[in-house]
Amino acid sequence: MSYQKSTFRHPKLALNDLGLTQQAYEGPLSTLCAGCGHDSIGGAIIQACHELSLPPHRIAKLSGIGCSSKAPTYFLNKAHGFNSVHGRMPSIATGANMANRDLVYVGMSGDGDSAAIGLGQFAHVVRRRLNMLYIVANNGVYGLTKGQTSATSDRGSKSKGGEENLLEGFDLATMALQLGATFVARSFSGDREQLIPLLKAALSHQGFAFIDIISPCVTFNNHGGSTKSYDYVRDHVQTASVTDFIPVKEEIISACPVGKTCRDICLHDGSIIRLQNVGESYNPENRQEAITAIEQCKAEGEILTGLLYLDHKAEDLHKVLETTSKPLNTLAESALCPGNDVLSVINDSFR
Amino acid sequence: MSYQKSTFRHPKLALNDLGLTQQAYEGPLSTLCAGCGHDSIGGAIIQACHELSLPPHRIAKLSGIGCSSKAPTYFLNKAHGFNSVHGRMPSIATGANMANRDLVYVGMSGDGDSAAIGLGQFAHVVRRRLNMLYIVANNGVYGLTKGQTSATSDRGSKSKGGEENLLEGFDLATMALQLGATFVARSFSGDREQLIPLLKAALSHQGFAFIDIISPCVTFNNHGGSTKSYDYVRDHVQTASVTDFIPVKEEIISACPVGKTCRDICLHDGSIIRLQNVGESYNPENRQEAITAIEQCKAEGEILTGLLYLDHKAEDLHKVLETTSKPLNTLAESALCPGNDVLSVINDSFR
Amino acid sequence: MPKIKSINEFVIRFANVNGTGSASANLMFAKSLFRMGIPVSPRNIFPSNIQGMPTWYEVRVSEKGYLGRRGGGADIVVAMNSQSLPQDMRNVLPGGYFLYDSTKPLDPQLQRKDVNIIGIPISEICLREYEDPRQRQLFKNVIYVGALAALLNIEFDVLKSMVADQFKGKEKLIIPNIYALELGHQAASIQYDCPLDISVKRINSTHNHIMIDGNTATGLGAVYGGATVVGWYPITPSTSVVENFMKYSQRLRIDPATGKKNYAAVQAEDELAAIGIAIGAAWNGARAFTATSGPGISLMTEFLGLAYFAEVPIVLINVQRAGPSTGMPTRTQQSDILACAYASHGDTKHVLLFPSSPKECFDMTAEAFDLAERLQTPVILMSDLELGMNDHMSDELNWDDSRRYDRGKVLKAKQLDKLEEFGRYLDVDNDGICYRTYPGAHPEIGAFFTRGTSRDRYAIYSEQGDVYVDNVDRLNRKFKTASQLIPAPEITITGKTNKAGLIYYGTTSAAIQETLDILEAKGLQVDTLRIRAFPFSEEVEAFIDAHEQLFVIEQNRDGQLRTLLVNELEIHPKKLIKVLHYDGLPITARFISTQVSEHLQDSSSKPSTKTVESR
Amino acid sequence: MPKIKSINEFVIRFANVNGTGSASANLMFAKSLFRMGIPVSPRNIFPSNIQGMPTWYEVRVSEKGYLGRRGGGADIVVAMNSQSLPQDMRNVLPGGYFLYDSTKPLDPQLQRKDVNIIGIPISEICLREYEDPRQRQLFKNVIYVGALAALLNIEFDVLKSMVADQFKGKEKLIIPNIYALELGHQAASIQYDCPLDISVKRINSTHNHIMIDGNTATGLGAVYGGATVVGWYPITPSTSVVENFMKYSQRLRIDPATGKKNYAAVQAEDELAAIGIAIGAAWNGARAFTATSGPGISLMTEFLGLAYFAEVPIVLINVQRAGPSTGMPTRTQQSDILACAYASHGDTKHVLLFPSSPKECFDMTAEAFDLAERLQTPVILMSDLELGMNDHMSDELNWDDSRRYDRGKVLKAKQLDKLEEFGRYLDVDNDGICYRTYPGAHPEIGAFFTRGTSRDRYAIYSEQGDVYVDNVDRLNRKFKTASQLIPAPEITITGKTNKAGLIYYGTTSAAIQETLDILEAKGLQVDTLRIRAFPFSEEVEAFIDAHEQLFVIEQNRDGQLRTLLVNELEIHPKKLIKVLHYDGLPITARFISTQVSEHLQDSSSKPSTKTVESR
Ligand SMILES: Cc1ncc(C[n+]2csc(CCOP(=O)(O)OP(=O)(O)O)c2C)c(N)n1
Ligand SMILES: Cc1ncc(C[n+]2csc(CCOP(=O)(O)OP(=O)(O)O)c2C)c(N)n1
Ligand code: SF4
Ligand code: SF4
Ligand SMILES: [Mg+2]
Ligand SMILES: [Mg+2]
Repeated sequence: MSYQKSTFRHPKLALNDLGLTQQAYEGPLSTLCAGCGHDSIGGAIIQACHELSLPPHRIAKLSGIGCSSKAPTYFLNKAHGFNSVHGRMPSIATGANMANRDLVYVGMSGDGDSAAIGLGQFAHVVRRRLNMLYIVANNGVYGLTKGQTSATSDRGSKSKGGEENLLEGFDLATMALQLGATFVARSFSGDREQLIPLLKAALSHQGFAFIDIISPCVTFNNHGGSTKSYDYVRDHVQTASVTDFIPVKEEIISACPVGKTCRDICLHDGSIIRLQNVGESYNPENRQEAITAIEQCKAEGEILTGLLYLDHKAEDLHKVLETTSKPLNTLAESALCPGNDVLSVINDSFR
Repeated sequence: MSYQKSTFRHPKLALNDLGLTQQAYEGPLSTLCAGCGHDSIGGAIIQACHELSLPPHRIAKLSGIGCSSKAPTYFLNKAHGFNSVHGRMPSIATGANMANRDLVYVGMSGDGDSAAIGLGQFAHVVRRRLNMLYIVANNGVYGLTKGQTSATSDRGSKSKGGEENLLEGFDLATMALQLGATFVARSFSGDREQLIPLLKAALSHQGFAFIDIISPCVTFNNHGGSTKSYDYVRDHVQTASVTDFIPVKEEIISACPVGKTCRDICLHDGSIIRLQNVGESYNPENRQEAITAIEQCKAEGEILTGLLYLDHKAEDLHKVLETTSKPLNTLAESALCPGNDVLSVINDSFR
Repeated sequence: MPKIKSINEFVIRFANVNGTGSASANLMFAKSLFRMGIPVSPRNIFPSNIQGMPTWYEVRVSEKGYLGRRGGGADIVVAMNSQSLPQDMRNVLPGGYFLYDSTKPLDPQLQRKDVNIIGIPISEICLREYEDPRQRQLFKNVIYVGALAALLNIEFDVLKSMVADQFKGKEKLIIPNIYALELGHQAASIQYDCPLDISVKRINSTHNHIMIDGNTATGLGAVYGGATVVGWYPITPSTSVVENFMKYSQRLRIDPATGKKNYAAVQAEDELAAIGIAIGAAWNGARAFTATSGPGISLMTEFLGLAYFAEVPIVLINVQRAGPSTGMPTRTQQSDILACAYASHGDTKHVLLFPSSPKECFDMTAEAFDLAERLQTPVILMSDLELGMNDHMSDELNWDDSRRYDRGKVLKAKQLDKLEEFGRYLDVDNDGICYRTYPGAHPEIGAFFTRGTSRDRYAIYSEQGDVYVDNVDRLNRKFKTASQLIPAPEITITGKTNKAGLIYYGTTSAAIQETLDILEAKGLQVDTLRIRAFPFSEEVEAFIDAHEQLFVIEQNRDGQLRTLLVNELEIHPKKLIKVLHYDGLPITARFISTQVSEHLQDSSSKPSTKTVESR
Repeated sequence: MPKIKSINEFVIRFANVNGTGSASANLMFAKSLFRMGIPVSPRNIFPSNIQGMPTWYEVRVSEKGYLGRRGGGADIVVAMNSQSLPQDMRNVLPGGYFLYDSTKPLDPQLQRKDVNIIGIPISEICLREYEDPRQRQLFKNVIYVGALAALLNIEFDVLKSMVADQFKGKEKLIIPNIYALELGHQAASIQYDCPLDISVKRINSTHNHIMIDGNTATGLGAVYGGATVVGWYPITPSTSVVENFMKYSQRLRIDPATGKKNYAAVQAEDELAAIGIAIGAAWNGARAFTATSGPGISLMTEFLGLAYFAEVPIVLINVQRAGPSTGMPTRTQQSDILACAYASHGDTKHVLLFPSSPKECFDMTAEAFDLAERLQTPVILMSDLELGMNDHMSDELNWDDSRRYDRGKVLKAKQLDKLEEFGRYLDVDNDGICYRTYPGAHPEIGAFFTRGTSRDRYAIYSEQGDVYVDNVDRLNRKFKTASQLIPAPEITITGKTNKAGLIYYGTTSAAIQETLDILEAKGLQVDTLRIRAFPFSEEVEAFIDAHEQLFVIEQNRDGQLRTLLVNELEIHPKKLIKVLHYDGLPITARFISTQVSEHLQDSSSKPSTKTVESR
């Protein structure tokens, strides 16, 4: 697996194809609580981007408001970032992507940010099929405002004060599936081995990629009774399929382990997502089955993680809108302004 | 079926249990376009409320902005109405219901109002399990602003100008199901026979009831190529189950027609929803199956209508919040104000 | 029976049912006069509803060039809506004309002795001539235009050319339409002595002008101004701004090699997303805008604050409508001035532009992009329904091909290469405006975090009081700079030693010349100041200082621009007399002149030298 | 070595790491002085972050009752955060004290000659005394409080009683906490000559007072004011308003028969929904409110316009924070004045209340419900972070049991029975306020459609200009009525023939007595006007008229209340001098007096009679 490979290579010092060490992908010291899941996600993003050899300055980091939305400050220091307003990252991402289709867009949001105030924007950016990676660092609470229950909190989960949540929790992965996302995964901030290849695959996906990452809040939602604590998640995680991401240039050496079935999905650029089924066979190319599998797992009190769905023939909004292949922000005045001769013809149509 | 029965009784003149004619449930002349589906829905609501003998003034009509949201002006003249702002009816309904749990809340919205600007509020009122009937008069366009494509417009449907919609349409019934609605139906404004018993059942349901009613816009979305035109819908409608609503006081005389299977679901107050399956047996008490059935139908280019899901043991928000059974707006000052003695004890806790 | 006599100086009002296709016939009427060289100003007074409700179309014909709404009744009423007949009859001025469909006799109760009734059996003609019920309905409108051609002496050739132009591409429709015009013409000619005492005559006063609505001009301004990204959500009366941007972009912004689009128009899920899209795009170096009205402005409030504080250059088109909340969505007002100038919580201020004609909609929209990028802040174009949705006689649009977009202070890779240190919020030039970079510009230098929180000069998050003050004081400095860059006011000085001045903006302009003439007739001279932007430039202050008494004419209840003047220029409020019109219809010269002259005559002893027609 | 000498008059500042439990120890310190009868004002200066960042807690101790922030350095710094040591050392005034954890020696570079260093080996003591690392961390805080008790002469019994009260219900914790206090006390007593030259002494100046934060008082005010429905969304610094409402309601609003709740608190998905819930509930006859801050206000803008225009009585609590956009969420300002007064597009105005103490938060919140229902319009309570989140010495809360809620003009079934005709917007009493009905009240009469569109007096939709004007003019009449019902300003007149006045509001109040004393010492007398509400009542106008020069003291950059004064009362702006403080920390008497005296001394020749301590 990519992650393991990197470990062998001493990732912090190893140079990637761009000749950059992992440090080139890091950010300043985090001000999040020690042990916060969000920082692990940040770490995984750093490693994934490094391993993919993405030029750091060609990434744009976008977020809303919350501890999770602060997290992008602490990775990819050479990338521009936009910490916008609460729940509205998707519209910022849409505009940014329209302006320059050539950057890689990483949106990082929280469960409050995306499932409460931002639910409408979340649903509509999925519908618009924006080419981006949308991460929700899902801790079931509002961290930054000190621990109120969020809309992704599971029914029956207990707050730090001991109150039981009596409302159904929103499952953002299911919603994304329902609304037409072309890459949907769930993971756990504590499981780097699973997370990093998923991030790499998602970053390589040309279309809307969503990862719901359970990311425990050590300060407000890591107690017994919470279904988003480290312990609970570790104990209840199920894996749909183990994923390995093989970049286009790498030789396919990681043979399928004995006794397991493997399946390769080829992405647009020739890189490959290798799926290794666990237990029952899971087909991540069937949307409806994915939803059913999530629901079934949930009914058994388990959390289904891994790559849940992938449509590798995804189209993105630029395709729908038929925009030119050049980034709009690079178009010269001559391509934009029709000039006065045209205007006099237009004048004539108004006489 | 109720609707037919009423016809025999000359519904406009017949007195209901309250001694009211149907006129007591009507409103002023509509200013919507002649033939607009929304007016048929209004007509069906009038008849359903009359047949249920709901006291008209004990109903509250709530809406957002749009032709659909104007429609409540034209029915139930004796009910208070609140035509609020675009997409925010659900929060108004929540507050209203919290203030007085004893009224019957009918929310009427449009697809623009609920699936675009109001999607977040829609999802969250479902999650909150508000005891109300939420109707979306779904025409796939923004009627009042003259015909822009809405988010429920089906992929491939053509606008009046001939442009094809390339984005996936939101299915609000599926979303409602997913998010935990306890009564979900779909119908067609042109099918009063189906609609009226559904409305009666929904009005009797103690919990969140959602009906997505396809309601053609004759002015902007009734052309060939539209999947929300009268013709298209008539040709592509599939019925999950034919529903009859039998109020608690009525003798159960409508026997199951020969050759059909029937199933009775008893509501909290003893009234009965009688389901008559059409073709394959359909079980409207299984959420996941309902979603699958909708999707299957859609895959075949058909529209599944009828009662899609019912949880007759629904709980509502008052239950969750453990509010008193008396309407909060009737509580006397003595029940609300703890008085000065208590305040001096409180003062002491701050020394 | 009195008869109004007038050539080229009257008001005609069409009463129709909406959704019946009358709009294009009425426009054909107005435009044919325009093509005869006569200044006209048509106004559509329509309901917030799609079909079946009363709607009016009022055309002011004025050789003198008085193109503001006249107010009062109409000289001619074309009463095609049986629902509104009584009201329409009341609307005719004594001595005026009432044209109705005489297929059904006129209710005797409606008759008025002082009105000339003209009955043309329009429905009957249609019933006779057409089989198809749709045609019967549609051609009714053309027939009354034909009748008016005879009655008012409109050149028939002009009408025919109008039809030919209107149906370019659908040539089959030309003959039937001309035939319908002829039917009306004939019917009127046979029954009545044509022309009437009110009529039109070719002159030469529309040369170098076009008839265009403000929203079309605004949409074109965005195309010419180089906008590439628009996020939008439909709302009356702003919708057609974006529709026109898209329409012209589809023609003028196609990459010739690939046929792909050199722009992206995203229909958002609501106004919050619409402005978010514009902000995201502008942050990323594209020229981006959104357009909205009333409720949309309120919903954009939070994001406007972000754009102000994070210094993202967007253009917001506000086509104002009437009233708080949903109000009267199909009526006009200038009542979002305060809401826009100070939009959002905290100490926030925005740059506003006030166009008064379609030409200015075009120019100012294009300029708004320059200003926004130069100032790195939102610029809001304050149009209104009257300007945006009605056709106006306007100067031709014009683009100086030698002009270049001002993209403001942006450091590109090469410049960054030479830089020792980059600080996003360093006020290098001491004008409050700092240097920005586009995402992805340079691998090593120039990246920063854009945020709505307080931050230091290097864009690093900060909760230090002095850092905060430093930043917001610089934003104030930038606002000062803005007052030097924005369009200058338009000032006219009569030269007489007059101490009074009129201050106005936007669509009030259409009524000003007429106002001045009425006042002049009363022996009153006033200077004028047309404000074209906020913050106010020094000229505005100087004008106010130079006058003793100023009338601030606005189309809102609360005197919102006056609040800005008083507050930002430290002017004694008592010096600024409110002249406020806010019933949702455009302001009239009659209203303004009455208000102003009452004040001036109260405070002056000069007797009036002439009387004013009060028609 | 100079030593500051003072009894009961000093500032002590605690430097901690947030998330380490220091807040309750610091509060224990402050409250123990309060219990000794000494006026104190603690202020928490915390980051927008949960754990691990520097946070400060500053306590002003003032026998004179100067409870505004003093500004400048501190007399004593308790430096418990190794990250911020240099900054904390700089903060000590010459002759002041620096208490640190001497387990690790102080970096010699940090040493200052003019500061008295007090080292207590706190970590060492903890290491010795406790096994559990969590205890080691927690008791550190208690130990320094114990040390301070010795150093400053705090009565140990008072501290013990504090501990007992704090752990009521968790009695097991009492002994260990007292033990920790003793550890600190002992360590200090052994090492240092106690008490220091700075110390405290029991007096009797806190009688009949409580120590409470504004948000708790506001939450209680909503309980006492009869609120039954709250829609809310968390945002700093308003969150604890609703938390307190819920906390007290859980105790005081339980139906005794069933154990069910006589209130409903709905955590909404965002601020738009939160205020929508309040509006829906208020429409339906419940007293309802919401609470928010900065960005939430912006998001509520559209709904505020609806509530104004549809005339729905809601209460909105705005606990203001600093800056535009996200700004500085954990700092204080008074910068939403304009955003709230004129919130929403169109001609919209809102009633504002300005509390200045917890007691007033309680009173005004309860009164806000009366006002909202009487006026049928939103009432916005303009609190701020300084008031809302800090504990203040406040008059006791008090409720007059004979008082009755004013539910305003509501027609119940019986009254409707007698009515011939019901018109929702008939201004029967000519005060702009009409009679409403609750949904479901009567089977036949009184039902109407509430809407944000223009409508006639019978609530019927209308697009008529005169109907619109009639309605919005009535709303203006209502606003006039409001100015007579709202809380009167607080005025003090020195009686001397002084022509200057200070105008202030909200939390600026805490600094006023001290300001006056400083000015007095300089020979300057001024009258004062504390504004308590908007629209302004006649007294406000009269006060301004009666003075030549007025200082409007505000905690924002743009002089927002001054804008309202100038605009609504037609006052010459030049008469109102801006005194603006906006760095996010509470305003100080030093700042105000410096600004005011500079102005006054410029314009007067009177020499100052005394010098002011400038410490
Ligand atoms: C408009 C607005 N409302 C409320 C807030 C306050 N607020 C800040 S973060 C947050 C919730 C964050 O929750 P989540 O997105 O789950 O992020 P987490 O801190 O849990 O990572 C809220 C409500 C805000 N900043 N803006
Ligand atoms: C905040 C806001 N944005 C936009 C509008 C303009 N607007 C009025 S109705 C409408 C769409 C209505 O569509 P839908 O809900 O589908 O109703 P329909 O008219 O189709 O029944 C829009 C965008 C508005 N009134 N308020
Ligand atoms: S409060 Fe929770 S979510 Fe926020 S930084 Fe701390 S652990 Fe992470
Ligand atoms: S425009 Fe469409 S939705 Fe609106 S009233 Fe007409 S038919 Fe109905
Ligand atoms: Mg969270
Ligand atoms: Mg619709």
